[in-house]
Amino acid sequence: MSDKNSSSIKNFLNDAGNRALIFQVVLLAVVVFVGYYLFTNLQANLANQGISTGFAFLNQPAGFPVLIHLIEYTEANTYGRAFVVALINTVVISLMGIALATIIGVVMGLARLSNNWLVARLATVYVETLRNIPLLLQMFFWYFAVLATLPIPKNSIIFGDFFLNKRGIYSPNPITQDGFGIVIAGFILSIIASIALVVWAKKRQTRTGLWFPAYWASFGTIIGITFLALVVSGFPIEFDLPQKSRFNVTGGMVLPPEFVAVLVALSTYTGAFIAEIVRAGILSVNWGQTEAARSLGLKDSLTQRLIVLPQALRVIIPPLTSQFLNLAKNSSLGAAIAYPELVAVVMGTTLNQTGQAIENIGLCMLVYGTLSLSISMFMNWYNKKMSLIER
Amino acid sequence: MTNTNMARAQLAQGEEAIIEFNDVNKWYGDFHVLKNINFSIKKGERIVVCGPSGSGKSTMTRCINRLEEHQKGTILVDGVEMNDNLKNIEAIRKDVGMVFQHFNLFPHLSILENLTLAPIWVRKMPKKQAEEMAMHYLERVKIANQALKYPGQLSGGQQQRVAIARGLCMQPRIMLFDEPTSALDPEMIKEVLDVMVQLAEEGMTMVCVTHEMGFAKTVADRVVFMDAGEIVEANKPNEFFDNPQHDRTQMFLSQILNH
Amino acid sequence: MTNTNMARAQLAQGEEAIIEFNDVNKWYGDFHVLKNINFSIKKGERIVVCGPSGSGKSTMTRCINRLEEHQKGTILVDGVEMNDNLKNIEAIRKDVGMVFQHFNLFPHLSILENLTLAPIWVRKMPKKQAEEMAMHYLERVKIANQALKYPGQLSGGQQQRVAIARGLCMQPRIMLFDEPTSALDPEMIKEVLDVMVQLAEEGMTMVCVTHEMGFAKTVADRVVFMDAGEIVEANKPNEFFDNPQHDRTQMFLSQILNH
Amino acid sequence: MAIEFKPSPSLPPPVNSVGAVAWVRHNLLSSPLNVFLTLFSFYILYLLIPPVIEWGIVGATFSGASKADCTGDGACWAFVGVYFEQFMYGLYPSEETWRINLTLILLVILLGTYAVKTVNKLYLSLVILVVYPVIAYFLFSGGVFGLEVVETSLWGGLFLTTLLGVVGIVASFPLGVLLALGRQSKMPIAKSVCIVFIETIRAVPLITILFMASVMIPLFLPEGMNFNKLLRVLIGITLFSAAYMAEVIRGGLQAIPKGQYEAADAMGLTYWQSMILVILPQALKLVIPGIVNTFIGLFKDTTLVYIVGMFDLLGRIQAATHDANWLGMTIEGYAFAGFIYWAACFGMSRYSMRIERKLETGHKRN
Amino acid sequence: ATLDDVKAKGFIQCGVSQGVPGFSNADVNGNWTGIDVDACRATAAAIFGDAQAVKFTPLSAKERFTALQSGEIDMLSRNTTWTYTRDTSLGLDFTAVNFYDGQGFMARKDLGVESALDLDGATVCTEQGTTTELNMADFFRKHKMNYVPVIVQKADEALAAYASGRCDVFTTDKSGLAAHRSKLADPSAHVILAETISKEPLGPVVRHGDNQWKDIVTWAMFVQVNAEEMGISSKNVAKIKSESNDPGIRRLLGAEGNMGESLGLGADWAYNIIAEVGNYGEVFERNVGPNTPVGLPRGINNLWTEGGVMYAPPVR
Ligand SMILES: Nc1ncnc2c1ncn2[C@@H]1O[C@H](COP(=O)(O)OP(=O)(O)OP(=O)(O)O)[C@@H](O)[C@H]1O
Ligand SMILES: Nc1ncnc2c1ncn2[C@@H]1O[C@H](COP(=O)(O)OP(=O)(O)OP(=O)(O)O)[C@@H](O)[C@H]1O
Ligand SMILES: [Mg+2]
Ligand SMILES: [Mg+2]
Repeated sequence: MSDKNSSSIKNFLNDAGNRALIFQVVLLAVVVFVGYYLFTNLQANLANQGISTGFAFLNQPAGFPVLIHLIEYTEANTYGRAFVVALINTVVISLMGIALATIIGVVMGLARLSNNWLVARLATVYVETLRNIPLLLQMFFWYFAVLATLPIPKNSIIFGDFFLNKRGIYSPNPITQDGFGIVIAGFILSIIASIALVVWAKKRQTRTGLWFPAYWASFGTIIGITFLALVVSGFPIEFDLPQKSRFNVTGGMVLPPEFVAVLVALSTYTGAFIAEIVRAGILSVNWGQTEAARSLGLKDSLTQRLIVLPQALRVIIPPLTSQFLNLAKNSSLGAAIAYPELVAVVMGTTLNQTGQAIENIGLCMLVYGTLSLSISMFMNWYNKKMSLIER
Repeated sequence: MTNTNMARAQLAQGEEAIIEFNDVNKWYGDFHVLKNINFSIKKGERIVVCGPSGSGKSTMTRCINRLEEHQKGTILVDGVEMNDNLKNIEAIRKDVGMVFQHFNLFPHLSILENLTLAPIWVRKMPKKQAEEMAMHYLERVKIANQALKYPGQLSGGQQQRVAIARGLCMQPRIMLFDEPTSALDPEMIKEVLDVMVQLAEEGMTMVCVTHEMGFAKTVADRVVFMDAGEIVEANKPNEFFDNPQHDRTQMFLSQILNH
Repeated sequence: MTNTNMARAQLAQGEEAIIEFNDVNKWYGDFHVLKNINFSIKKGERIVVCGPSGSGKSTMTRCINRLEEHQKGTILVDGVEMNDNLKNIEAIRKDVGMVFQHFNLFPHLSILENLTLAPIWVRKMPKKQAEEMAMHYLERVKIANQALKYPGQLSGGQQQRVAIARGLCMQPRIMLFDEPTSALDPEMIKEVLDVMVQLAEEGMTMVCVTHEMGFAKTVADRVVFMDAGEIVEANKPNEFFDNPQHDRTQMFLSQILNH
Repeated sequence: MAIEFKPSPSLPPPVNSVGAVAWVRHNLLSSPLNVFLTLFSFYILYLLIPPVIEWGIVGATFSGASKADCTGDGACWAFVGVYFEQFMYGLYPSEETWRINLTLILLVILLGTYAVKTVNKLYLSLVILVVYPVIAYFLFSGGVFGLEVVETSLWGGLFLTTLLGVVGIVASFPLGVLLALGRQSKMPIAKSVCIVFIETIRAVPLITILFMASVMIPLFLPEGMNFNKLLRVLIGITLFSAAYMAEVIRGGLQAIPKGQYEAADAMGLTYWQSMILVILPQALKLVIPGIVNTFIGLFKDTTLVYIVGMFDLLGRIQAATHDANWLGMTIEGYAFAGFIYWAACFGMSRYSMRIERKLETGHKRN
Repeated sequence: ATLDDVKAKGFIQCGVSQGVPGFSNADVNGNWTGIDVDACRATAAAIFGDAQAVKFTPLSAKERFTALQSGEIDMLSRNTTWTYTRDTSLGLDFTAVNFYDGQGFMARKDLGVESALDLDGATVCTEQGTTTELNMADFFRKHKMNYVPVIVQKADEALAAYASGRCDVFTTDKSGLAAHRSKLADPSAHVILAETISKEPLGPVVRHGDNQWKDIVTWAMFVQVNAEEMGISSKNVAKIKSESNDPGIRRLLGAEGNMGESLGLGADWAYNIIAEVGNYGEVFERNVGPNTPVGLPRGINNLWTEGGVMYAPPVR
């Protein structure tokens, strides 16, 4: 519908749509201008001072070591590879932290609701203490407290081929030999078998009404068949055993204390937040639901599993997502206790050697942005799935 | 005759009692909510419980399937004593269906799943058979066509009927109703009462807390009137309405019938 | 005579039309919610709108003060066309009071503040004067003594009366009521209708969506019946009730009067 | 003929259902699992509590002027005693610290006047939000009324921590409101700008933002143009918490029923009038707990400024542990820092719970 | 230009470390001292005739270069090693060397290590973002030795990790090793190994492209070395200025001509440096010399005439 007097500017300005349009155009112009202004200044400043730009440095040798690398890495590798190593470290600690924090959070959240007074109180103390102390301090605590209580390598605590000392937990490192293919085949077979088992169990329930502990059974199947394959192929694995050497334990696989401390700090800290979310979620499920389930004769464990938790999840998931994001971002504090994650390697060492702040910080932000986005996309998908079932 | 004596008299008459309250007392903290309840219900009997708000009607009903614990006296359901023994409680709960005032349907499950949940998990019934049975009861309450919807998509009256069907799916020997119509509008009340009347006519043991006096008059074998945690009066409906023994009952009836 | 023609006939009669719908069409997405509405309301007229749920009554009413936008046709209120022009909309909203079904009182403001908000900020009235006027209208609806309470502290009927007073405080020339009594219990319905009848008697232009047929009979100049986004019939109350032209209207009336 | 009904007297519950015995039975020993959990909990308490008490209280030294005064059996709190002033005020000249104290007292007095019924709350809020910060600024930095100038680089300790936290939250608040409104708006460009801003900021760690603020901003400005580092860090923190605040406030806005918007529209209020008079007061009230949570998070996060070379409480404590006379006091220092942060955050979270409870009744009343 | 900015501000903004005793460290009252601090003070004395006209920005190793690049600070004097890459690609210029250092190792005595070449398989703690990290890597690679690097964000936490037994050795510049050792609970239980595995010429840094400013910072340092060589100290500088007949000395102290002009400074720029800050020997003795807690021998940092490598171009 056009206004008959739209020729007059006043009318034009009074039109709601036009006003919004003008405002938005101005806003866009401001944003673009500010962006352009900053960018040109940056270019001028960088050129003035002869600071190198671009990502060419990623192909140059890094020259520094990285303590924890899940892919092959030596000082002779490039900055690019160091970046990937750090990226993997960040992703690994984030995902493991998320898994562990979720477990801790759920356990503590349930503990806070326990009808054992003492347990509930202890869980409250746990939550209130860890939530209210800066994470950095907690990282220091875990790192230095872990180190303080462990023995020096000479006096390692030894369980068979496992060593525990200030340098970490050492375990045998499996190295595959010829014939390992059989084991892999056996493993795949066992997975197929266990899927079949689950399907069969479901069918049988539909026919006879009897439940079969299919998940435990398939777990057993997988272990059993794989083990059988191992025996048949004559154990085609050799273990690189850790051994005491002059300073350290060498060989084997090692879990360094930095990793343990960061993981523990991140997951206990975030776990405290998750505990509160879980508690609120469970409390949000009407008590009537529990009563109804009970009066149908469901056991308390089944009541929780079939009735309360599925409903609580709806309330839990959105804030849980934020906590996951926080955990991923907080992993950047690992730099303070020698965990070589992204901030340590890229914003720390690489930036210091190349002096290219813009590129390095840009890389970091990009990674964190992508990681956050992936986590929230996954959680949104999961959330949608849960709410679809409901309605 | 004190109330207690009178109630006991009822007990003496009962043969084949399926529910027995013996000197049951219950406290919430310091608050004495059930006082010396002595009462027994015969197999197939239909009991309507009424009384002012807060008199302990819900509490008494919920003691029957031990949603509440009592602290003194004994409750026997089908000859089994209700105590801390989990096995007993589970066994009894299988035999006792309950319909709540607020339905308490499981919102995350479809109507059919709401109904088959207990038969499959508790009675270990084959899924197929459970579903057939569920459809049977849904037809009984005339909403078989809604089986695949979710509770949030049904009207109040429909939901309440699902709740009744859910209770029936356990094929219980006793049904407990706690004010099953008070959250509904008049039209829906009628729907639900119709279903209950039908059930009653089939001879199921029923305990029903309600203030629908029409229902009480039509189907109840006995009407129990409670106040302040005690059973004040329990009698056949016509006796109860026409000739209440206690002044308390009279007062209550005058209020409720004038409404 | 088709509905459209008939409604147009009404338009032809009107002199001094204060609200005019010309071929108004509105869609929600793909859903055609108002279809070719042609209708005009004279100054001082009192219109009751009724019709089945979802027929577009609220939508039509809300188009009058442009809480909803229409996509085709023109709506003239007091000679001003309702379009994107903000000045026009603001001007019209000053002249049109609205009372919502759910009251929509501002819970964080006291009753008095609820009433004076618009006069002070929109009409730029001195606070003192606004308060005097507010008290005047509160007296009109007989709750002047509640002026300093908060909405949450009033009963439903009282809240609805505050909502009416709030609408009046703008001293509007037109009042819109969207099912002002449907959230209330019978006792409160009476309170609110009494107030509305009084207002009607003072000659304010009123558009009222309601199913209170008693009210329609007593005060309406015309009754409009809508279905599926169309005006099916619009007529004087006695004609409308005693001699409905359309079979759709007849069916609807039979339902509503039997209830 | 009717029998009179006298309710039987209420009896006290049986002993085994109330009192200590029942409490223990019910709360600690109600099932085998519970018995196990109880014993396990006692064991954990046994492991934790005695050593902490032994170290922190029994064996600790509370006063002294040097490390030699500490017995070494437990914590050496004398260290905290000697450095207390630095921990509180940083390097702020000690003869000038009265200025910080005065500012604080002034705030307490101003907040106290909220309780006085006759005071106009609106004007008081204006004074606190507009006049007070100006006064505080001049008191802190000096340079007027003969007050000695105190460089911001000397500001530190708990004072700096609090300053960062308070300014961050107060300044981020209006920005958060704008962002939240923008994100809710129907204008596509405005909306996308807000979303991009909020989501970008929320996706990156605070450290990177602080790093940008503390050392990189000048690269983006024309040569020679620069401003105070503290100010830049404050801007970084403000932008960071504004993004979080915006999401909290958006939650509140979404919780307001549509009818409120419509009623405001129907009365002829303009967009800003209806926001300020009707919607925001309700929305903000709803999200006070969320706002307090953001504040707690921010307060803890300010520890990160130590990574960019500012000496907040934690930074000062770390610096103090470098003192050649007090080497080896790291644990005491960190324990002290932990305690201060814990006390502040715990206090805030309790306070927010109280507000929550108070509002709950308020909500029902309204 | 930086000089104009600095003159306009009235002080120099100088980036220093967050606390390395003897190099730059703030005491309880916030007064900064140390060799690196004195480099800034000398520059200030040259420009303003006031060694106090400096403001200090404590920086971590990570931020230091970015802070200088961005103009956050006017000069960086933070025991920073002069290396090829840093000089050429960071947009920075090194000026002069105020301390010749070299990287070394510290190990627990009971480990029985005598030489750095015994360290095969050792775990090594160090601070992140420094040349130390790289030298360490080069050293172990060169000698084909294995090692485990524990690289901590800040020196203090690195030392704490070493102290708690996480590492066998701690590595950093030798000047720092002594200071760090003194922080340990039982300093005598640790040895500093004899080897020096790298060259670490430390000195002030300025932004690339402002040659006048670079000259000022450079020559402020050279003046101090020349003064020591000529036997001029803060104690006798006034006397020498009025009494000396040596034309070289007279030119330097501004008693004759105006040497400062070409730097954009006053005639008494060098005089002020020596009077307020002292000659290089004084600076060394005052901050890190054998009589200070840091207790470093003069060693390689002695004048070339005394067997060291301190050699400054002549002022003429
Ligand atoms: N969990 C509880 N703790 C303490 N008191 C309770 C609890 N549950 C119920 N009560 C009290 O016990 C009394 C009886 O409650 P009950 O629900 O049995 O009453 P009712 O007869 O069902 O009333 P209504 O008709 O209102 O449902 C009431 O006074 C109630 O306040
Ligand atoms: N925002 C919307 N988006 C899409 N469809 C809508 C929207 N609002 C209303 N509708 C649909 O438009 C139709 C008319 O709605 P309206 O509220 O005007 O009906 P009504 O006559 O007032 O009904 P009732 O008596 O139930 O209030 C309904 O079918 C409704 O589902
Ligand atoms: Mg009840
Ligand atoms: Mg409507």
